[in-house]
Amino acid sequence: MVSGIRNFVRESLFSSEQSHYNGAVEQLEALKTRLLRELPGTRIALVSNAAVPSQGSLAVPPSDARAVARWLRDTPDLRLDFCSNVTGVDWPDRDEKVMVRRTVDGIEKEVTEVQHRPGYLEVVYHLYSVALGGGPVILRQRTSNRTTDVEVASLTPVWRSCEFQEREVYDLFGVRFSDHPDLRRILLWEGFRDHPMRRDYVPPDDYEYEPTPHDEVLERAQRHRASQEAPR
Amino acid sequence: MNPAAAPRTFEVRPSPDAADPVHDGSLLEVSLGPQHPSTHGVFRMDVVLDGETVVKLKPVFGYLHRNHEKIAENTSYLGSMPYTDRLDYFCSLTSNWAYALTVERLAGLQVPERAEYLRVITAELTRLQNHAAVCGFLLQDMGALGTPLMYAFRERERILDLFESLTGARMMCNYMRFGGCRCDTPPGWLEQARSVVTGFGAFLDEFEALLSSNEILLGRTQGIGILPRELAINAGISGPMARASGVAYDIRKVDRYGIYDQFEFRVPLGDHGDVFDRYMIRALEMRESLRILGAALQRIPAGPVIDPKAKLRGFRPKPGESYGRIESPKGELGFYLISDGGPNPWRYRIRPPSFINLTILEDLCLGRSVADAVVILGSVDIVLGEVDR
Amino acid sequence: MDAPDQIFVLLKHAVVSWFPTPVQPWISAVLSIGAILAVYPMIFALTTVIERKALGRIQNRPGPNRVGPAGFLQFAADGIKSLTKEDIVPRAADSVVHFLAPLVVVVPPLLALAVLPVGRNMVALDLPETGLLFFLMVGTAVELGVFMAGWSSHNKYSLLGAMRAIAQLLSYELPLLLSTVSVVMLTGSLSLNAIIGHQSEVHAGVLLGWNVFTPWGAAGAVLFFIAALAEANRSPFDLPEAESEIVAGYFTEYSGFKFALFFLGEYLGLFAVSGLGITLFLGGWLPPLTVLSWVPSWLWFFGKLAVLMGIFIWLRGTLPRLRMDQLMRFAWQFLLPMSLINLLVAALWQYSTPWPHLLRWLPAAILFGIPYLLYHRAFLRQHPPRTYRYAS
Amino acid sequence: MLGGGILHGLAVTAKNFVGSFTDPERLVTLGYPEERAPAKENARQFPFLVFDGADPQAGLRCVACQICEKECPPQCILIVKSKTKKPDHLGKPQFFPATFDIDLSVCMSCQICVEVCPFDAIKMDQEFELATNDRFEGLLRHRDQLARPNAHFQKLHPTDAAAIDARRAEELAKAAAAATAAAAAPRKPAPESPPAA
Repeated sequence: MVSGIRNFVRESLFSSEQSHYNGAVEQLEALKTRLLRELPGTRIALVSNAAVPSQGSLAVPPSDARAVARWLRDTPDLRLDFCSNVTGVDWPDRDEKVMVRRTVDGIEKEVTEVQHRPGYLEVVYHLYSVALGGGPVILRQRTSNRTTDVEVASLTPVWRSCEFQEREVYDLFGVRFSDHPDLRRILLWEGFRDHPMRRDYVPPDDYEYEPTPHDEVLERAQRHRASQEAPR
Repeated sequence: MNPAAAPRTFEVRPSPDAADPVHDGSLLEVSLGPQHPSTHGVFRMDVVLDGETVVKLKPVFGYLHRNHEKIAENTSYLGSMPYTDRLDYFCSLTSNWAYALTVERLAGLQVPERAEYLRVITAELTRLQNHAAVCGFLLQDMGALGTPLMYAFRERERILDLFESLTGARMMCNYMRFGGCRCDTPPGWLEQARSVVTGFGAFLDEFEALLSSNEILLGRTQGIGILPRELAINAGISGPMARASGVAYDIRKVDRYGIYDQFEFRVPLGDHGDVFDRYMIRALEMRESLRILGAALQRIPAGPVIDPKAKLRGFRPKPGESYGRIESPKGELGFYLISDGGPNPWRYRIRPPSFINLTILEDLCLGRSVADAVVILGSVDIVLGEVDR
Repeated sequence: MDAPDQIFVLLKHAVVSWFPTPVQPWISAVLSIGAILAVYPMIFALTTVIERKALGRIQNRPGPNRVGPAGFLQFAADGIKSLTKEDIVPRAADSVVHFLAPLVVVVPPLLALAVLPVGRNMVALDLPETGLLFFLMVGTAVELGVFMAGWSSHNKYSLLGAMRAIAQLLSYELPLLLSTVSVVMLTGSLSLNAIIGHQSEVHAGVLLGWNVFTPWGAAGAVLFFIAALAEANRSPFDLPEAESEIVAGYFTEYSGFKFALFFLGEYLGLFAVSGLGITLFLGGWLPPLTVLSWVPSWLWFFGKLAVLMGIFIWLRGTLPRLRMDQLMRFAWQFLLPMSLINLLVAALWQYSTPWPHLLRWLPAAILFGIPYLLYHRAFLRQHPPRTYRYAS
Repeated sequence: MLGGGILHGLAVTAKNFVGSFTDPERLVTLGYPEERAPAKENARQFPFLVFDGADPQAGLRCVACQICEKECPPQCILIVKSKTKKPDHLGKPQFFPATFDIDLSVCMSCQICVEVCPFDAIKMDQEFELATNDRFEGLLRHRDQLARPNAHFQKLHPTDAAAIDARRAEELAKAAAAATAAAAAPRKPAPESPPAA
């Protein structure tokens, strides 16, 4: 039944003739060069995507994000007027093994070295064009670290659809959006301390004690109960 | 003029000073919800009223928040499938499909043709029952005492019966798998589906006779909650709501995911973008779904329903990310997955259509009465399982 | 012949005659009051069950079918439940007013029901000069109770509900009154018995002269019943208690038996205003055809009431609710002008007695037809038929 | 005409009112405890453990491999493996669950345990009336409460059960054939036969 099986990767998602952008790697490269030409001074990096090559993305620093976004929205042959999805990703600090060329004892050779990669928070925007039927162009904004500098530019002034989604990213990841009209928590309540979608989030153990077949949950609940009862 | 260019500003919480109109009693602040008969669950609208006119409305939600995304990041890819049922609990099969589609794209899996047909059939049946129920709920919010809702539920029951005999559950179907569907149709299921689809046309005629020309309905819905086309696009509104505003954007047509390119169907568009258009677009979409279903039930081929190479356990896609979206009955339902090569997704994100469609709720309701606000909310078609996640 | 018709009257006379003459008027009054207090709440209980069952059938479900034979004892279960439920008075509420409001809602409809003739010689309180006036005056008092409930509850939904209720009840008083005026004009009496007597003349040997068989009567009846629906807060005019908007309106903060009293008051009001409609337009306890006069008169009255209830239930099962501004516009821009026109039609009818029958109907048809067409055009201008296009 | 739409609607409701007395297609309600919807073969409610033969202890198919425990999305299964072994239907010694608990208040009836089970040991029951006064112990089902005979499974899911029974019979036949072949072959020192659990 091979004939009946269809390949999803082959199908490049956009078959509209009008589409000026279909996400192919070369097109993303071209888009990047064009952006650099049209908006001089912006810093744009290409982020490739191994799994789905047609969904590579452009990393934009927060200072340039809004200009790039406006340009993408208003350029007549792109018209990315539909910001479909906004989300955060947490990349914690990690130690990575990398191969580096080093001169060891006078001989240059490849050695494995552990490098510390500082973590960052990332906000990803998926842009489509309703007018021309192209997409997705994926924009990424990154913060420089996860603790002190967590501010990126809000794209709500460009696309209204970011309003709630950026609030959600703020709520769950703790990314602050500059110039967001109404940056409040949206799913959790005001006064909630942490940002639960961060990878290092520790869930509270103050839930109701209930017997459960899983010992660790039970133990945690019992520990919590004991800690509550101890001072009294 | 781009409507989003000038960001709106409003205070988080007005301080109780004498100049505050809410404080001095000239305005009335009412919290519609979370326990309110017509907020479709545990939704809350913080409304400031001048008489009965809404002068400020802030949607408040999260009462059903369970951080589904976090749960999914700690479960295997397969383990998240039953959780997607619980997002939009009216349309579990489309949620299944969106998730399966994204994972298939991430892992480069293939879907047999029969499974594609089954996906189209179940998704369109889901659309039928969702739209019927939503039109019923809309009328319920308008005070029609449940009669249209009960008629819609009568038909919905038949579709849910189909789901039960196919997937084993009426609402939490958990039917799709990466690379196909979980099981094939039981004997006689396709005939039963055909008869349900045939009967549904008669139901639609009756439903429209009951309502579509009703003067009270026209008066209550026409010109209410007008969403301009530009704002709809800019605010990311999708699905029937966007199409009622004249946005010709149907992902079944744009992305042609699955095998939708093999079916003849039209995309109805509204010109006014008001509540009535949203209602009528849903009614018309049901008719188009019936066409798709008729063709799919006729043409469905024999064959396997799941890619034999697809693995159920120990599923580890290679590192990378993928964004997949489908046209769910509520709008664009997207899943965004980042894999780090492990058994659990590194990032699992849902783009919930009804959450994003709520962005413009305040814009639609300002200057209208409470009664309209309730009806407008009903026409947005939210399911709190999906909004709050 | 008269026995079944007059059975209750005779029964009452028999009972009264057992007592010494000085107390006889008192006994008579007590019996009449007792009958009203027993019969109408009983009808209310039955109506609630039948309404729920009928609505169920309209909605393709069986309705209550568990308590008693075919579910007909559901009202008893509901009654016991509301009696045993905790009566919650909000701390912020004005407790005295909160307590009085349900009583103020229940008593006026009972008073109004007292003046309605339910059969030949069967009227608890015969007011020969002022029957109709008394009825309308008493009926207005309900508004006070509704407002008391909404205000004293100290709840925003209640307040909104009370605001809506006052606006609605006051607005619909006017068309209600004006449509009764045409009857009074042509009968020349405010006595309800006189009005019924006026309708008893026989046309063409068989048909009785119900007011509804005349152009002004038919139009008046339609206007009257629309206004009556609004006065009784029935769907599609149930805005003061619009569940999907303001939870339960003015009785949001009522529970237990007080809630049941509101419910009772509402239905009694509906019976009263329907009874008045029957008296004014549908010939009261008169049969429609002379050959049917063997059926007891009180059966006619209650039969007509049952038919009206059925229509109200049917409407309730079909129609969505109006919005407040539409409700107001409907009262002031449609019902009020139409009932004024109806007065004119009634006057023309009165002064065209010598004309041939068909010619008498003509001015009425014109006078109603033209404004109706104008309204129709205005509606079409506001809500033109829509067509939908499809994406290419 | 103005009002025509309302009259249209009234006609529809009248039709439904009459239809709900005359047309069974319209009155779809079932009076639940007395009338029940016909059970669908695929319907799933909560899991149970299948055992062969008459003894729920000896015939239990589960070998305590703990795959379902690991795959269960809401983590409602708790399995403790036995220290000893017992023979399975082919006579091969296997572990068995000393404890097998399913917390039905957590279970979401997703059937993933059934799909991942390589031994056809856990299946979905169609019992749904689980109301109890005790939300903790009452909804925590232990191994012996979960065990149901194969006949029960055959009754609920005849198609699946027939396929599984055929496969198991085939396996048994193959094992028997292999055993006779082994018996015919020259004798090797046989391992100690494992003690039954």
